[in-house]
Formats: sequence, structure tokens, C-alpha cells
Amino acid sequence: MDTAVFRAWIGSAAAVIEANRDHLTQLDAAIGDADHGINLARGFAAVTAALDGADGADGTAGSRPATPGAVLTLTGSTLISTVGGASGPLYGVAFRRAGKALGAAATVDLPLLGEALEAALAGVQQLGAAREGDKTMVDALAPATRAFGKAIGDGAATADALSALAEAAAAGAAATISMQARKGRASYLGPRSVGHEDPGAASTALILTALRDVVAR
Amino acid sequence: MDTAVFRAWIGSAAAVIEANRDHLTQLDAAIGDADHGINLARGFAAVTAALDGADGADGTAGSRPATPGAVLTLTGSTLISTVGGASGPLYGVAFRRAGKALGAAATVDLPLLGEALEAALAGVQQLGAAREGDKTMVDALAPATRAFGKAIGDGAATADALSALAEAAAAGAAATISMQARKGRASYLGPRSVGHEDPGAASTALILTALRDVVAR
Amino acid sequence: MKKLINAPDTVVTDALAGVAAAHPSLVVDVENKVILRAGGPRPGKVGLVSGGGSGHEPLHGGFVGYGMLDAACPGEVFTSPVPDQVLLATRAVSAGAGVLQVVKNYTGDVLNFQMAAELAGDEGIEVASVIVNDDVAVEDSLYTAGRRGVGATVLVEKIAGALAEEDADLTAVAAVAREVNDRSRSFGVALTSCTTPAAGKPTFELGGSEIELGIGIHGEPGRHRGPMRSARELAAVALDAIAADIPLDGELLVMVNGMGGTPLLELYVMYNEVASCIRARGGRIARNLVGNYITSLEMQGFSVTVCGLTDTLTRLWDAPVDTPALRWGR
Amino acid sequence: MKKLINAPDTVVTDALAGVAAAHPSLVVDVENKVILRAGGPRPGKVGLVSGGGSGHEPLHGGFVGYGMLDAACPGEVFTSPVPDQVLLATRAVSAGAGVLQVVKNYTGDVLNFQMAAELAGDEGIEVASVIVNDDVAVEDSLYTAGRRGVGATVLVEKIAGALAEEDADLTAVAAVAREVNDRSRSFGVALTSCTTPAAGKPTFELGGSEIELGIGIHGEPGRHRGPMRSARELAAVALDAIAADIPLDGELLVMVNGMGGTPLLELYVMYNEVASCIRARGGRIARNLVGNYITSLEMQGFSVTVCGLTDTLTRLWDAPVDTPALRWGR
Ligand SMILES: Nc1ncnc2c1ncn2[C@@H]1O[C@H](COP(=O)(O)OP(=O)(O)O)[C@@H](O)[C@H]1O
Ligand SMILES: Nc1ncnc2c1ncn2[C@@H]1O[C@H](COP(=O)(O)OP(=O)(O)O)[C@@H](O)[C@H]1O
Ligand SMILES: [Mg+2]
Ligand SMILES: [Mg+2]
Ligand SMILES: [Mg+2]
Ligand SMILES: [Mg+2]
Repeated sequence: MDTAVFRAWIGSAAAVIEANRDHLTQLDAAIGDADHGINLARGFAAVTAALDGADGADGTAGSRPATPGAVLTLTGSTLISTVGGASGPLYGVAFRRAGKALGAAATVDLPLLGEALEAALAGVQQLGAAREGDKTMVDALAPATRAFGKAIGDGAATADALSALAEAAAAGAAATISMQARKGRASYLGPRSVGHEDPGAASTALILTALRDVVAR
Repeated sequence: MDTAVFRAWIGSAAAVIEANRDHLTQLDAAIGDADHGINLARGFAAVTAALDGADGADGTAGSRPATPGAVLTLTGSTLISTVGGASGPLYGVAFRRAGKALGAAATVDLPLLGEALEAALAGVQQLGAAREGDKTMVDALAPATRAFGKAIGDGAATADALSALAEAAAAGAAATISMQARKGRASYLGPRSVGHEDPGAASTALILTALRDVVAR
Repeated sequence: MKKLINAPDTVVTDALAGVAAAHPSLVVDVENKVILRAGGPRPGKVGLVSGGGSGHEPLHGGFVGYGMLDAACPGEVFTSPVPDQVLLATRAVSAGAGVLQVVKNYTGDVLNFQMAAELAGDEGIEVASVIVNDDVAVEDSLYTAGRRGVGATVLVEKIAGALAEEDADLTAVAAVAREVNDRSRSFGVALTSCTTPAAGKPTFELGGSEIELGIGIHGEPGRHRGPMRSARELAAVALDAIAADIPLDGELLVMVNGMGGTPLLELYVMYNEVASCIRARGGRIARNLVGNYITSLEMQGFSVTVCGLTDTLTRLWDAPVDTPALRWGR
Repeated sequence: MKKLINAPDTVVTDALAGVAAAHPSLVVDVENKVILRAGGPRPGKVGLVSGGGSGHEPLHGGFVGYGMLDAACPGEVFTSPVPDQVLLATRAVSAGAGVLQVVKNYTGDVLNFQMAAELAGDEGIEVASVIVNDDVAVEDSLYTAGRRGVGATVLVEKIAGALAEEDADLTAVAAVAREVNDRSRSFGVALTSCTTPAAGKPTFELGGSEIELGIGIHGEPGRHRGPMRSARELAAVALDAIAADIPLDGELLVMVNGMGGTPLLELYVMYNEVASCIRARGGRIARNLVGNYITSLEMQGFSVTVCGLTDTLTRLWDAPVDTPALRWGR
């Protein structure tokens, strides 16, 4: 997977987030403050502009990132600068850590991608202190990362490993429906948070599914 | 008509106003500020207490008024002190002027009652500067006073003269429906005030009808 | 109806008990519904009394204090006070220099204050009245109730209050009050209706994307209903209406007022549009107020008030004021 | 949705342009969404920065000025600011004595301020943070996001701002901010929901006679829903919840705060009940605030905040403050 694939992934993720803007916001309305889709759509719009080499909001001249790692690092920094809320720093750190893990590699193989996912998960957990079962994006990212690692260990092909990733993320997001939130805004609902899908877990599944779909194309 | 009749009239008017509290308020909601029934009900409740010889709110010892004139004067003063709004001073002055016109008479015949009605109308118009057709209580009080005068002139019996009074007041109130308001809050509506009965005209008709009904009993 | 009250008939007295508990600088006669400055009137100072229906808070009780009103007489919700209240207040603030009544132009307010003025006159208290009538949404004509008193009331009370604090005489204080009124015009817009506690249902009904242009402060309608528009368009509508009546050039005092249920965030959006609009028409906003100053219970919407300043009016506006709702310089 | 805005995405910047136009005492970087005191920081004074999602006005921008904040960073509506904003503000108010961040305890606010603090630290600016978490409706536990920061934020900003104005050092200013937070608890009740401009429909739905007890300032729910009750009963519910956590005796500072769409009349009714309730429990309200200070757009409802005072806290509360939303002594 080369820089073009990573650019295509982020572009596709941006489109999927935009298409699911209202859906994610509605999920957040049920157990949060009704802004998750709006926040991420704003952030990914800025990411798209940044990856196209648009000039920064602060007037710095833009340049198109040249490696997969640079694509993800720029994605993360831009999300941090534009999303706000809980998901901004969390997704920002996730993409930045993943980008750093990819280093200067021009192409990324499955094991390297696995390391990047591990790094992203570690970053999210270090920052947000959520564990699995707390009903957060971790409940999509953690099982997805595990399933991806297992698929690689089992010698799966790229497409199959990415399918495992996407399916585990989606299953993880779906599993948050029956969880009671212990982190983030939804935790204030206590038992009333049960019965609703976590918006951050849902967006994580969308973003990881976008990766599978881009590579499968 | 003696003091007992006048006391019974005001008592009955108070009951009718209380029973029509929401209706009058709704009329006022359509073209005013939705308080006419509430205002008058508050005022007439205080009037009932005052006529029963209850002590004044200011601690003055109560005494039961002994003449028809005293009944109406106390009614007017109490309305001024407790109603507020436009209708408080207007009804207050109407009853006070009528009371003064009755003087110290122990019983009131038709011509004297006619003079009292004229005095009430003059008081309202002097204070409020409304003319017939402006869509106010004047549009009930003025034709009622005229019809009463005409009935007396035609030699009508008490019951018939009071029926003429009540019917003219009701017809006058109904006629305000098609008028455009030029005084009071409803005037702000301009052409949009057309199609609604004036609350003050409606309450005037209720009060004058109560007089007919009390005497007819 | 969901309201933070105990019962519809005790809402005004319960609130007055709250005002008394919250503000040691005020003395509140809860039973007779009169709010006074603690410490009583200063001998030789003109007393300023205002009042009107409740439901417009902070008007008028929130403006009792140094540099503004000496007394406020709140009536029941949206119902003018009774003469007895106004008379009590007038007596309490009379300190030998006469008393100015600031009265909003509604039949009920005018009649009740007029009766009180007569009664006070009988007691030897010199009373002058200024009738505030700044609402351009209503046609001013001899044959109607005339324009309503709205936002300019706040400006009149502040500026006349400042002059009274300088020990000007009754004639001068009444004159400056009238001057402020003459130089001020307002226009209001409602996005939603309001519900009086006693009525229990909305005074009027507005559709989901309908607004009332030229609203009064009791939910009385004004010019017409129309579809919802942007803040920019609403500012233009309001200023067009005002500019048809007074010039928008020179130094101006501008108030963007919330109707009680409007977020401050939106009032600042409106102020931005109002300020741009006035700049574009050659006016200069020398002083401003943005916030909830004369409200209609929980109504959403805004009003704009514009007053053409003079050096004297600016000086009096800037003079110290120390009331629950307006405070500076002290 | 009827709102006084031009477009959902420009509401915050349009409002900031309005703040800039209305308040010459503030300098507003509209594009980067930072509100600063005009004239810049005084050398040697600890800088106070706060911020959070917009929609809570006057919090925080209305509290920038002498004796309170040096800078506010408003995020999008109900969305915490981004680190870049906070970093800009931190740089701008840094005057050699360090900077205190006042952060409400929401994951988003905490994370974004933390990132900004790290970046500022890298630039050699000493940053301390106080996390405000006074909302008793939410259980405080190591395993959850913890209690939310609500009304105490206003008190922390006022009192820490007063101490900073006296040139106390960063450690002392941070300590007094934490002390105020530790001594304060709040509880809120919503009668209606609110609608963010971007979402366009209410964040939650409440029935016609249903209320949410323990509401947060973004419409997050708290303890449970229940039927509407009287002001007296609601005061008891709020104070029971607070009293389960801190003692209600001694000298207290009490704020009765409106959620943005509540008439002031009703807030005074609530204050009266809150004050009676506290008196009955042996507390003495030495200082109070009644009004809209930390809001949730047009939500109707209230919150009560109680802070146990000390002589020092009272002195700092009384110290002069001169901001758009809170002003006394100057
Ligand atoms: N401590 C945390 N760790 C991991 N994810 C979290 C944490 N707190 C919140 N989240 C995620 O953030 C999502 C909410 O994001 P968003 O709505 O954009 O921010 P906010 O809650 O500030 O409005 C939640 O659905 C959850 O997945
Ligand atoms: N100038 C006037 N002359 C005569 N009647 C008037 C005048 N102005 C108002 N009214 C009467 O008063 C009624 C309204 O009374 P009310 O609702 O109690 O007072 P307010 O208008 O102050 O709320 C109107 O329906 C009208 O009949
Ligand atoms: Mg959210
Ligand atoms: Mg009325
Ligand atoms: Mg009325
Ligand atoms: Mg948010």
C-alpha cells in the first residue's frame, strides 16, 4: 500500500464521514451533545484541503505529503487543530501515532500497518484512559486491531485482513449498543446510555471500513 | 331597586365574571395580552369581599355600604385598587361616577338609573377618550345606555327597560367583532383586530345582563 | 405550561421576595409590590418612579438604584400596576423636589399612573410624567392609542436618573427624559410566543418557521407575520423601520435587546449585523447595550433601539449607575 | 429551527464580531476565536485563560476583563476549543508569571487544554490547570469521566481572577481556584431542551409536563426525568443533592443561574425558595448572584451553585471586577 492508497483512504473516509454526518450527530444526540458528525465532518473537510496541499489556516504554504506516514501524521495534526471536542484530540493522536509508526516507508505492508494500528490504539488509550467495555471508540478500534493481527498471523491476504479489520470494527461498534458508558459524555447517562450505539465507535468503524473498500477497489 | 338589589347585582356580576374568566381572557389573547378575565376576576373577588364588609387590604376596618350609591362607589374604588390594566381605571371610574350620580337615594327608579348609566359612560369616555366604533367597552355601554333611555321614554316597565339595556349591550359587544380597534391594546393589530369580539365590550355586556337577571329573579 | 413558580397568583410576590433576599441595596414592600432604594430618598433630589406589568424583568425593578430609578411598581404579569401602588411609591421617594413618573404608553399604564399622579397632587407632591412611546411598529396617530413604549424606557430611566442624581430640578429631569424619548425609536421581532402564568397557554401562535415583525413587549402583534429570515435581513428590516422615523447618522446609542428567551450568542450575532447596517448608513455607534433589558417572559426574539446622542446625553449615559441590572462607574 | 443567525457554521464567528463591535474593552481575534483584554497583559501578572464550547454565554467571553479572565477561547457550539486556539491565547496573556487554565471537566475540554498546555510548555510558558467539577448530579468515580464542570466555573474565574490581579504567583492563584472548586457544588434542572444551530433539532425531547433533573450544560441528562414540580419542591431537590456532598451551614455564596431561556422573574422566584431552604438548614447566604451566567442556548431551567466561603474568598469575591457580564467596584 503506497502513498496514493493512504491518500485515497483518507479521502474516502472524509466522504463517508460527510455522508454520515447527520447519522453520527444523531447517535451523539441520543447519548451525548449532538455534535460528533458535525465535528468530524468539519475536521475531515480540513484534512482533505490539507492533503491537497492547500495553504494552512495560519497562512503557512501547503505541500502534499509524500509518504503514507506523512499522510497520516498530517491527518492527525489537522484533526487536532480543527475538530475540538473529545474526538478531535483522540482521533488526532491516533492518526499521528499511526503516522509516526509508519516512519518514512514508501509502501506499507500488513505487519507495518498492524504496528500502526497498535500505536494508534495505544495513543487513544493513553490520552483518554478508556478501556474496552467503556463504550467508546476503543470498543471498535481494539477488536479491529486484534482481528487484523490475528488475520496476519493466520497468513491472510491483504483484502481478507482488511475485511477482518473492518468487520471487527463494525461488530465492536454494534456491541457498544448494549454497553453502559463509563467514559466521555455518554457516561453521564449511566444506565440510560444502554441501548444506543457509541458515536465514536461508529465513526471508527466507518473510517476503517473505508480503508478496506479503498484497497478492495 | 334598593340596596339589596344593587348588592345582589354586583355579587351576581362577580360570579358571572368568575365563570367567564377564561372566556374573557381568551378574547383578550386574540387581540390583546390575555389578561382581561384574570384582571376582572381578581378585581371582582376583592369587590365581593369589600361589599361583605371585609377589612381593606390596607387594614382599614370594613363596613357594609348602606345605599345603592355607596355600593357602586365602593365597587369602583375597589376595582381601581385591584384590577390594574386599562379596564381597572375605566370600570372603576364608571362605577364610581354611577355611584355618585345615585347620591344618597335609598331606592333607585328607572330615570335615576338612567342618569347613573349616562354618568358612567361619560366617565369612561373622559378618561379613555374612546368613541363608539373604536372597539372598546364603550361600544357596549353607549348603545345600552341609549336603549335604556329610549325604553324609559317609551314608558317601559322595569323588567323591559333592563332587558333593552342588556340586549343592546350584548348586541353592541357582538358588533365589535367586525370593527377595527382604534383604542387600547387591540389597536396595535390594525386590520387584524377585525373578526374578534372586544373583551371589554364582552365583560360590559355580562355585567349589564347580570343586572337584568337579578331584577328579573 | 412549565414554569419555575409555585402558583400563578403568587409569581409576582414570590419573585419580589426573591428580589428582596438577593439585593440588600433594595427595600421591597412585597405585599404592596413596591421596590425602593435602601436608605430612602436624598433630600432635594427629584424622585424617579416607574412601573408597569411584570414579566419584563429586569425592567423596572432591576433598574432601581443609584443613578437610575428611586422606585419601581410591578403590576401582575403584563398588567399595569394599580394607582395605590404608584401612590405609595411616589410618597416614599418624594424628597421635596417633586417626582417624575416614567410611563410606557399603554392605556392601562397611562390611566393608572395618571390616577396616582392626581392623588399624589392632592397630597401636595409635585408630579411630572413622561410617556415613553418609541415603538415604530405602531402608527402614531391622534385617533389611536399611539406608539407603544418599549426599549427607550431603559434609556430614559438611565439618563433621567443620572440628571436627577446631579440634583437638577423636576422641570429639567422631565425635559431630558422627554428628549431621550423623542430621539429614540425601537423595533422588535418575535420568533416565539410567550405564556403568562395565569393564562397557562401561549398568548399567540407562530408557525415553525414564522416570525412576527413589529412585536410589542406583551406579545401584541405589530406589522405582519412573515417567514424566518437571516440575522442580516432582520437587522435591515428593523433599521429600515427605524430610519423611516429618525435619522441614523451622527453619534448613536444602540441597544440590541433580547426578549427573555434568546441566547446571548444570538444577540451578539444580531448586534454585529445591526452595527454593520448602521455603519453602512453613515451612523456611528458611540455607546451600546447588548443583553436582556426589557423582556417578554420566555419569548425568543430581539428588539433594536436607536437613540441620537448629544454631548449631554452621552455624559449622562456614562455617569455612574449602580442597580442590579445596570452597573458601571461605581 | 428559528434562530437569530446567518448560517449554522458562522454563528460563532458572527457572534465574536458582535462582541468585538460591542466591547471596546476587549480585543477579539475573530478568525482564531480568541477574546483578550484590550491593552494586553500586565507584566508580572498571572494570566487566566478559560474556554469551552460556545452556547454558554456570557461564559467565558463575557468574563474577560479586569479582575477576572485575561482570555477566553470559544469553541464551536457545545464543542471544546482546539489546542491551537488555547495556545494562541496562552501566548497572548503570558506576562512572565505563568498562565492558569480554568477547564471544565469534559473529556474534550480536558484533552484539548492539556495538549495546548504541553505545546505552551514547550515554548517555555509555565502553565497550571484547574479542572472544575462541581456537578453533583454525576457520580464522581475513578472509573468514569467524573463530575461535570458547571456553575462553579463562574466563581472560580471571579475569585482566581481577583487574586491574580493582586499579583499573587501562579501557585497561589491555582490553589485558590482549586479551593473554590472544592468548596462548590451545583445541581441543574431543565424544563425544555435546546437546539444547536448545526444540528437543527432539539438535543433531547421532554414531554409537556416532564423535566430533567440533574441536567448538564449541553443538555446531557443527569439523574432522571420526572414530572414538573413547584419552585419550592425543585429548590429542595437541588439543595438535597448538594447537601449530600457539602455542608450547607456557615457563610455561603449562592448562585441561582438561568439556562438561557428562563425569565428573570422565575429566577427570582427560585432564588426566594433556595434562600428559604438554605436558611432552614442553618446556612447564611452572604453573597449571591441571580441571572444568566452559564447557559445552554435557549434552554429553560436553572441551576443552583453553592460555595462555602472563607474570609479570603469573600474578600476576593468583593474585589472590583469589570467585564461585560460581571461588574462591580469600578
Ligand atoms: N476517554 C475516551 N476515550 C476514548 N474515546 C472517547 C473518550 N471520551 C469520548 N470518547 C469518544 O468520543 C466520542 C464523542 O466525540 P464528540 O461528540 O466529537 O466529542 P464530545 O463528546 O466532546 O462532544 C464518543 O462517542 C467516544 O467514542
Ligand atoms: N381607551 C379606552 N377606552 C375604553 N375602553 C378601553 C380603552 N382602552 C382599552 N379599553 C378596554 O379595556 C379592555 C382591555 O382590558 P384589560 O385587558 O383588562 O387591560 P389591558 O389592555 O391593559 O391588558 C379592552 O377590551 C377595551 O374594551
Ligand atoms: Mg459530542
Ligand atoms: Mg389585557
Ligand atoms: Mg394587561
Ligand atoms: Mg461536543
